[in-house]
Order: sequence, then C-alpha cells, then structure tokens
Amino acid sequence: MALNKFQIAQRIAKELKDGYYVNLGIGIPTLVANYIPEGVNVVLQSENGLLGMGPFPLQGEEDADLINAGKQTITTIPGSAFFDSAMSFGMIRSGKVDLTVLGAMEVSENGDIANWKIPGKMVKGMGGAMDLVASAKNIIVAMMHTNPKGESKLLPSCTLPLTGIKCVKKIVSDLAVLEIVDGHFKLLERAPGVSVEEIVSKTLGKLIVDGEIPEMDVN
Amino acid sequence: MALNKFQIAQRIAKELKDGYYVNLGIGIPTLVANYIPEGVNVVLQSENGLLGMGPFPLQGEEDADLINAGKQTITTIPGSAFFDSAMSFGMIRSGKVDLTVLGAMEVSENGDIANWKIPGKMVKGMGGAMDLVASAKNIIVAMMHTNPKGESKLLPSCTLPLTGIKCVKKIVSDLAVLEIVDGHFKLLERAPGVSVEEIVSKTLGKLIVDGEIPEMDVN
Amino acid sequence: MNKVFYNAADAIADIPSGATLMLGGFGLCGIPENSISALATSGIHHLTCISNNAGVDDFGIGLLLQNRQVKKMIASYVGENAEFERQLLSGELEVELIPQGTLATRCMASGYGLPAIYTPAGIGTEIAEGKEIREFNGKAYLLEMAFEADFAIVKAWKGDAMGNLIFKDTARNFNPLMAMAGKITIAEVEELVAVGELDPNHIHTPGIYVNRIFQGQDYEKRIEQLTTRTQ
Amino acid sequence: MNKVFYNAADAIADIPSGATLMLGGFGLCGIPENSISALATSGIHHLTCISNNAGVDDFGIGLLLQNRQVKKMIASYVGENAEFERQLLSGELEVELIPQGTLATRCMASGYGLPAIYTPAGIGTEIAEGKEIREFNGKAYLLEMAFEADFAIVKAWKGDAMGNLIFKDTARNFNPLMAMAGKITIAEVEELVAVGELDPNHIHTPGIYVNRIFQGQDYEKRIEQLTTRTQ
Repeated sequence: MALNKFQIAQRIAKELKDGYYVNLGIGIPTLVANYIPEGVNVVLQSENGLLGMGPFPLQGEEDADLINAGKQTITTIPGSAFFDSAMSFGMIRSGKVDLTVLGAMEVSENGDIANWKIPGKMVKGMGGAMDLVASAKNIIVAMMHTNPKGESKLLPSCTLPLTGIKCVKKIVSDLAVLEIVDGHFKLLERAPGVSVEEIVSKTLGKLIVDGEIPEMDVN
Repeated sequence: MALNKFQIAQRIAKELKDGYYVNLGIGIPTLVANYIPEGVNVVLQSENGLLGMGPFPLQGEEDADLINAGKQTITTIPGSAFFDSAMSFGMIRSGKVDLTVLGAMEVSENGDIANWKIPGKMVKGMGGAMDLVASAKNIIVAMMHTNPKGESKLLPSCTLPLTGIKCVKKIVSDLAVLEIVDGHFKLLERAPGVSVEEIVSKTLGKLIVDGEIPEMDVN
Repeated sequence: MNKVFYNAADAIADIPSGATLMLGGFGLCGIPENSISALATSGIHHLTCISNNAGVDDFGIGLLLQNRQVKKMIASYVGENAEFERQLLSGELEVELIPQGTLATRCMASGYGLPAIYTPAGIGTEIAEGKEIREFNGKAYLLEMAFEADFAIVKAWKGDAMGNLIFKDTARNFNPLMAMAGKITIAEVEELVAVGELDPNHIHTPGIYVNRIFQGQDYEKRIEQLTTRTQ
Repeated sequence: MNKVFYNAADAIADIPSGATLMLGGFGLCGIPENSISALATSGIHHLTCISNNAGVDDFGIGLLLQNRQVKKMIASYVGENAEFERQLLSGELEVELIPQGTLATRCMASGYGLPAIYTPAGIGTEIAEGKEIREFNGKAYLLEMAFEADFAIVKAWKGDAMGNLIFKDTARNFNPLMAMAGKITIAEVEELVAVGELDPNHIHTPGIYVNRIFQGQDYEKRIEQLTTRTQ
C-alpha cells in the first residue's frame, strides 16, 4: 500500500545521521522532525535564522518573535543560535548544512526539480527554495509519485519552470525510495505491498531496477 | 614656523563635524583625537573592530582584549559597538565612515598616495591602508611637506609604490593646508610665519595659489 | 547629531511618493509595525517595497496594498494575501521575485561595499535569464547586484540613541541586512535604552548604519501560523 | 557527534606538515595561544599560515617561525618580528601581503558560499597586477577569490559543546571570519560553558561552523603596545 505522509517522513528520518545539520522544508519535510531515530542527534536549521529548532510550543508559550520558515511558532533546543538571513543562506551555500529535505511537484531523471511555479496560476514565489537546491550537498525530495490524475511526477525532464538543476540525490515518494545516478532513477526500496511493476508503470523517467527490491521498513 | 606634529593634529581636528564617524590612522592621525573641538561629537572607528574608541586606559586598567589598530591598549565610550574585521571594512567600503585621516610618504597632484612600501627596505605590509584609501569618501593626509633632505613629498606623481589612486582630498602638512582639485594642489592656508614662497618652493607638484593665503589658526 | 525621533510619523515624514523602501521582517515576524502604520496614513504612493514578504491582507505591507500605495513589490514569497493577488492579476501591481538568500545577500553586499555577488541560486532557471553566468571551480554562479534603497525601515528589540540595535530571536531575519542597505535607515525599537546600557559585544547593528531611531509603541506582533503541541 | 577535545595537542593532532592554516587574531589580540604552543611542539613543518599578522619574535606565530615551521606567510602586516625579517631576506620564507579588508572579506566569502568578491582595495597598485578589474557604477574593483584553509584555528571567549562561540571586545577581529573558512575549524575558548548557557541571541559564530572545541588554559594574553594615560 502507498505510504501516507507520516510514513514518508518516517522513512526519510532514517537517512539522518548523528551530528547532521538538517534543513526541513514546509509540508511533509517538517514532519521528519517527529521521527528522528533514537541516539541520532541532529540540529535543525531554519533558514529564517535559527540553528537548533525545537518542537512546537505548548499552548500559551508561543512567541511571535520565534517562528520557522513556514511562519509557524516554534521553540529552540539548548545550544541554539540565532543569526540573520544572510548568514543563514551563507551556511547553506557554503555546504555546512548536511541535508536538505524538501517537497517537489516534479523531478527529472537528471535531478532537476520544479517546485515553485505553475504557469497560469498565481505565483507566490520561490522563497528560499532556489538557494537551497543550488547549494545543498545532499537533497532528499519528499513527494507523491503521481499527480491526482495518476500521471508520473518523476519525468525524463520537468515540464514546469525549474527551481534548480541536477541537484536531487534521493526521492522518497509514497511508492518508493529512489536514488538519482548518472541521469537515471534507481529504485532502492518499495512501499510495503507495492509491486515493482506498479512503480515502473508510474515512473516516466528512465528507471533502473537492479536485482531484488526490498520493502521499506515503516510502521 | 613649521607646525609640530601636535599642531598638525590640532589643525586636522578642525575638519571634524558633529556626528562624523572617523577613522584615524597610526601616528599623527591618532593625535587628532586629543583636539576634537568642544560641541563636536565624533565617533572613532578602529578598523580592528570597534566604533566608539575612547582614550587610553588608566594604568592598571588596560585590557589585552581591547586594542586599537595600532595595537595600543584603549578604552571604549558609552554606546560603543564591537564587530568583526569584515564588517569593519564593510562600513569603510560602503562609505559609512565620514572621514579618514592617515599619514603618507608621498602624495601626487591628482590625489594618489604612497605610504606602505619603500623599495629595498623590508616591506611590512599595507595593513588596512589600501582598503581605507580605496573606499573612504573623505581622506585627509597628515604629513611632513618635505623629507629629511628637504625634498618635496607633494609631487607631480608618486615615485614610491602606490597605496591608492585619486583618493586624497586634503593635506595638512607642517607648512600648509592644501586641497586637491582637478589634478592640482590648491593652497588654502599656511603655517603661522611660513611664507607662500617657501611653500611654493617646497611643492613639486602643480600648485595653485589663489589670492591672499591666510595663516592657520593653531596654538 | 541627534538620531532620536519622536515617533513613526516623525521619522518617516520626509519619505516622498515614488520612493524605494526596504522593510525588514520575515512574514509578520520582526516587521516595523509602527512605521508601516504611519506610512499607511501618510498619503504617499507609487512606492517600491523591497521586503521578503508582502504581509497579510490586514497587516504589514498588506495595509499599504489596501491603500494602493505600492507600485512595485520586490520579495521572495508573496502568498497569504488576497488583495495582493487581485492587484497583481489586474496589472495594478508589479512584482519582482528574488530567491530569499539572494535578496538577503544583496542587501548585505550593499552594507559591505561589495558592488555585486556571485550566487548559485537560480542557475538553470528563469531567474538566470539575461544575467551573467560565471564558473568558479567548476560550478556556475549568477552575478547579482548589491541592493540599496532610498529608505530602509527596520524593527529591533532594543536600541540606543547612537543607533545601535539588538534583535530578538528570529525577528532578526532581514532587519540587520536592510539596516545596512538604506541611503537613510530608520529603526523602530521596542525599547530605546540609555546609551551605554547595551553590551557592545551583543550589538547586531552598529549605530553607524542607522540614521534615525524611535521607540515604537503598542506592538501587536501578530502570529501568522499559531502552531502548538499538546504535551 | 562529539566536538569537544581534551586540549590543544589533542585538537591539532592530525594536522599534517604542508597544511594550510588560518590563525585568528589581530596582532597578539585574540590569538589561539594554546593551539600555537601545541603546533610549536608538534614537529610539523612547511606550513602555510594565513593570519593578519605574524606575531612577535617570542609569541604568537613568531614561535612557529623560530622553529622554521612556516614555509609561507599570508598576512596584511608583518612588522615587529626580527626573525621573520631574517627568514624573509634570506629567502627561507615566502610572504604574500593582502590588504586587511580583502583578507577579512575573502574569509567571510568562503563561509558564505560566495566564490569571489569585488573590492576596490588595491586598484591602481601592484596588488592589482594580474587580477581582473571590473567597473561597477563607474568605480573600479578587483576580483578576489574566497579563501579556504585546511584548518582554521580560532580563539573565543566562551563556547559550548555545540561549537557556538562568543568573542570579547576587539579580540573578535578575524576569529569569526576564519572560523567560517576552515575545512576543519578548531576553536579554543577561555571558558567552555554548559550547552544552553549561552544566550542564542549573543552567539557570534554558530556551532555549525566549528568542528572541534576545547577549553584553553594559562592564557597569557600578552599586550603588544601597553599605552596608558595618567588621568
């Protein structure tokens, strides 16, 4: 069965390594924070100027001066640090952030990503997405494998305006975990109960299926 | 009679205006701080990372962590701020420092300055001088009019390696106050008792003497 | 040289119609509330506003949009604002979108006297169109120019009469960067303290970058996305 | 992920001969004393040292020069050091001089992921020779590359196990800039405090830039030019 958004977040959380500095985008990526494995200490970066983001505040303890990049009220962990937006993107551009997790509308087989603009619709802006994808050394995309019409969002090339090129390293969709290598999607894992055939049929870009494909370990 | 170094500093101090941010170089320029006119509030910038430099400390109150760009122990005034060297030169380059006072070995009639290197002698380095002269919007040079051999240091063009070009606005020497305009030195004031003829004879670059030249008002 | 102004109306009194303004803040966090209110009643118009976001319908820059005072908005993200969308679609409002890190760094570049920066953000996208691209160490970068505004308007937590500013938490965001990028910089502060009260090691924006400062009042500090946990 | 090291010898143990090191400080103010002492007894050599100054004969980088451990010195000002002068004139030591602001900004550029900067410093001088010159708004600028070092070694006043650093007074100088420019950054601190003890609004260098930290000891903090007034 296809994963729900919590399971996608849970699977992505397994990619976290001890000591990582991680930037989590808005939506499913934000949920990853709830599934950080035990014994793994990561520091969450919020691009509006914080290292060491903690959980949402208890009711009544929210502070208008303390929000994340999704404008949600948050808290900090001990050892956190605040800085301005230039330093924040400075640490992103200089590769100090180990992992970036973000959503996508389309990803191409060479790692291009489109996630900011749909022609004909009101354009809200790219926010920090273009900076993140242009700079992050390790980008994991959390996304649905297909659009509501059932059409693949993993494409030979993106049809929507691009956010960045040749930057996505890994995709965790509701159906599969895939790596991007040498201009191909490479299937690594499949959602529990989802067949390789279904994934193949729903992936329009070049897909490599090499040997036995294990099921993801999610609850 | 030619001014001594204290009188040069005293004359330069008359150029300070209320609200100025000022960077004073090593040597005579440092002395300018002792002659700031009453009612004029200036903030001294030290390029090693301080706005709001105060006087030298009382004996026993020196702090190794608090020095000026000449590596002398100093104090701060109320309302001072510390910052790193990049921001320090950032405020210099962006023209926020209103006035820079520095010494020179040679100045040319078009405002070039040489003050960092003598061929054949051990080169100690330019420190922050090149950044200062390339960026400051208003540069006053404190210098001796001639070298110990009596040769003019105000030249058609500098003979020593340059620190910066077309940057000096005004010179206060032991003999005169001069402005640099359109590729000329223009004589504004002379030291008390020093004749225009003496200044003319000791200025090798093009010198404009226009009308009566008043004596400087120094003690 | 007095930098202290009586209130927002006093501090913004000489901003003319047609001016380019930078406004600090991220979403509604750390925005110069008092100054925006004063601008909204000032009658000036044809403003170009540079700010990471455009506020919401009834707060922040949204107040200026309601009054049709904004000719052009330069931002990285402009969602959450129906009036904004209406004016954009009707052609009343121009919009220029800039990647957030580029926006931040272009402001800083101005305050650091750097005429331009090279950034990888936008390479391969429509943002790169017409811009100079250059490779360094095998990676492509866009040349982006430093950003200056006629007036930069920022909000700080504490400040003093020298113009020194300290920001609080994530309300810092674009504020210290824009403070460095104004030909004239106006800072409103929650608390104007006596000179000497701020620890010089804690100052985020040294006073040299600030031309005017005033003590703001009645801060609403609206929360855009109140999100809490239950235990 | 433990960043805390036992002492200087422990923190610098893997620095090999031939490495490029950045060393914080201005004159003798804010220099990483403990690390320099450990380097002086480490036996490594052929170092390239990037630091604003080269210490004095018997303190700071002067200690490494005495031992002939330095192959090349990159600095803005190298006076006050007789042994330095001797090695330079005898050809034992290479020296590259860089304008102070350029040096500082090239370090920062590295930590900000900016591959290069444009600065006016050095235009029309020998520093500009062989470098690209470009005009912006009628003013000429030099293209200068971001600076990175194998190891950046800095000294802070306070720090914590996350690597967060706070500097004191003018001992800040190049330290936070070099901290951002090391492939590996080592910070020695006068006081290593418990995580959570530093106010997150006061931190100058966020821990993400720091790989190793240790509590230094026996700080001498030598004064180069003791200057006092009498009343």
